[in-house]
Amino acid sequence: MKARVRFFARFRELLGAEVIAEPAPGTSFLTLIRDVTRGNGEGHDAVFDEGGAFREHVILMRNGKRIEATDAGETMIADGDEIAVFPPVSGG
Amino acid sequence: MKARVRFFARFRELLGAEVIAEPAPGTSFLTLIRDVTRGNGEGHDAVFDEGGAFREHVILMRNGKRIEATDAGETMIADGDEIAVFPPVSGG
Amino acid sequence: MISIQAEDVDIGALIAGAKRPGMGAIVVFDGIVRDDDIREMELEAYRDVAEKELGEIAAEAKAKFGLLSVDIVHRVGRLRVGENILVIVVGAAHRQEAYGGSRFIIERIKAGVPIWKKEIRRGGSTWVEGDHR
Amino acid sequence: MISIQAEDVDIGALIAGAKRPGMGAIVVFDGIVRDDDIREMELEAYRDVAEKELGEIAAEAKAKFGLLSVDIVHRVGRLRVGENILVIVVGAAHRQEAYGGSRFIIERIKAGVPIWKKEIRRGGSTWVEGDHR
Repeated sequence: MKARVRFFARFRELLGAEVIAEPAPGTSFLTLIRDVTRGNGEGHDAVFDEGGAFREHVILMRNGKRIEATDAGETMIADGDEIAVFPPVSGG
Repeated sequence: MKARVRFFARFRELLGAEVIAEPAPGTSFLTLIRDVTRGNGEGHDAVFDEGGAFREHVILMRNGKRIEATDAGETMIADGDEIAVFPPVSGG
Repeated sequence: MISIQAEDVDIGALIAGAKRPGMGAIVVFDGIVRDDDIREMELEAYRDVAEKELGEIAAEAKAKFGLLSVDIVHRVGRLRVGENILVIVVGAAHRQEAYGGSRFIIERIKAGVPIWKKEIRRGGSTWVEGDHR
Repeated sequence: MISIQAEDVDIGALIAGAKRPGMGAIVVFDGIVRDDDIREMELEAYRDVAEKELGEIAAEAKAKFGLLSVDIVHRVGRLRVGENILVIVVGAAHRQEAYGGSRFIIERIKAGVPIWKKEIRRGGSTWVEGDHR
């Protein structure tokens, strides 16, 4: 199973533009992003707080649609998913 | 004594673009415009009502500044005045 | 630039020329001849007074909204459907002032500047009285 | 036209192309790089999603305000002070809808479309978080 995880703006600078991950079936959104950011101290700390939860300002998308950070532990990754993780937007 | 009376838009079509008048000293605004429009039935009726007062929508200016129609009987013309008489504006 | 003119205006050039240090937002209003069954529109101005009043409105809007630039070009003469009648370009540090200033200027022009529009139709023509856009 | 692009945009041409039968007013918003002690600005977009969302915002604004045309061009890449960041052109029968639709679109873009700005200064650079214009 493959999933593409993309980071933008400040998170991209810390974590890279994208990671192609190969999560096991049944992997949650939360677990996948934890796995992908593991080993990158500054990047991980930008996305997660001390308790391991998403920081309040972190925005998550799955295939172009927002998902709530509070649902990320119960939302399972499907094959081919494009996951995006980014800070608050500032366009315009 | 000379005064220039200018008409715009619908009033211009009825009364002409301008009249150079030679009012006697002490001539009021109201009297001057009555004199200038006299003899032009349709033009006169566009500016004045049956009682000889300015119609409600008529706008008056003296040297580029509005004057109230209700003051026109007491406002005296001075030499060189430019008087403008026009219907409601519709620019923009 | 405050102008009452027969010629059309290059809006792109007006915008480029409006840019100033500290500016973050420009709002443009472009009033155009709408085809309400009309063939053409004829615009007439009490030119000296209208230009003076446009200048006063621009100055008032600058002071009230902290605008960094104001340009107003009002056309006169015969215009066809789709042609520009009035172009207002305002620039400000932030969008709130730019929108507010633009709106203030157009409402003031509609309310009082001595310019008139005549709609020319197949069957005849009529002077517009008051606000129609 | 809905576009996220590195190239600048010809606003005059966008306006000319926006004109439609029944249109009486066009409002343009032009967001530009403001010199808040910055040298340059770098813009990044989640392009596919941002374009899709701009299209949805345009459709919603058209329906809500009865707009006759909507164009949105958002730049990405490195921009200098004074350059256009975002150009929104909306056309409607009347000015009320044109101003309302324009304002609606800019607020929606600021609130949610995945585009980010980084201000590049002499001493370093910072990502803008939230609304600054």
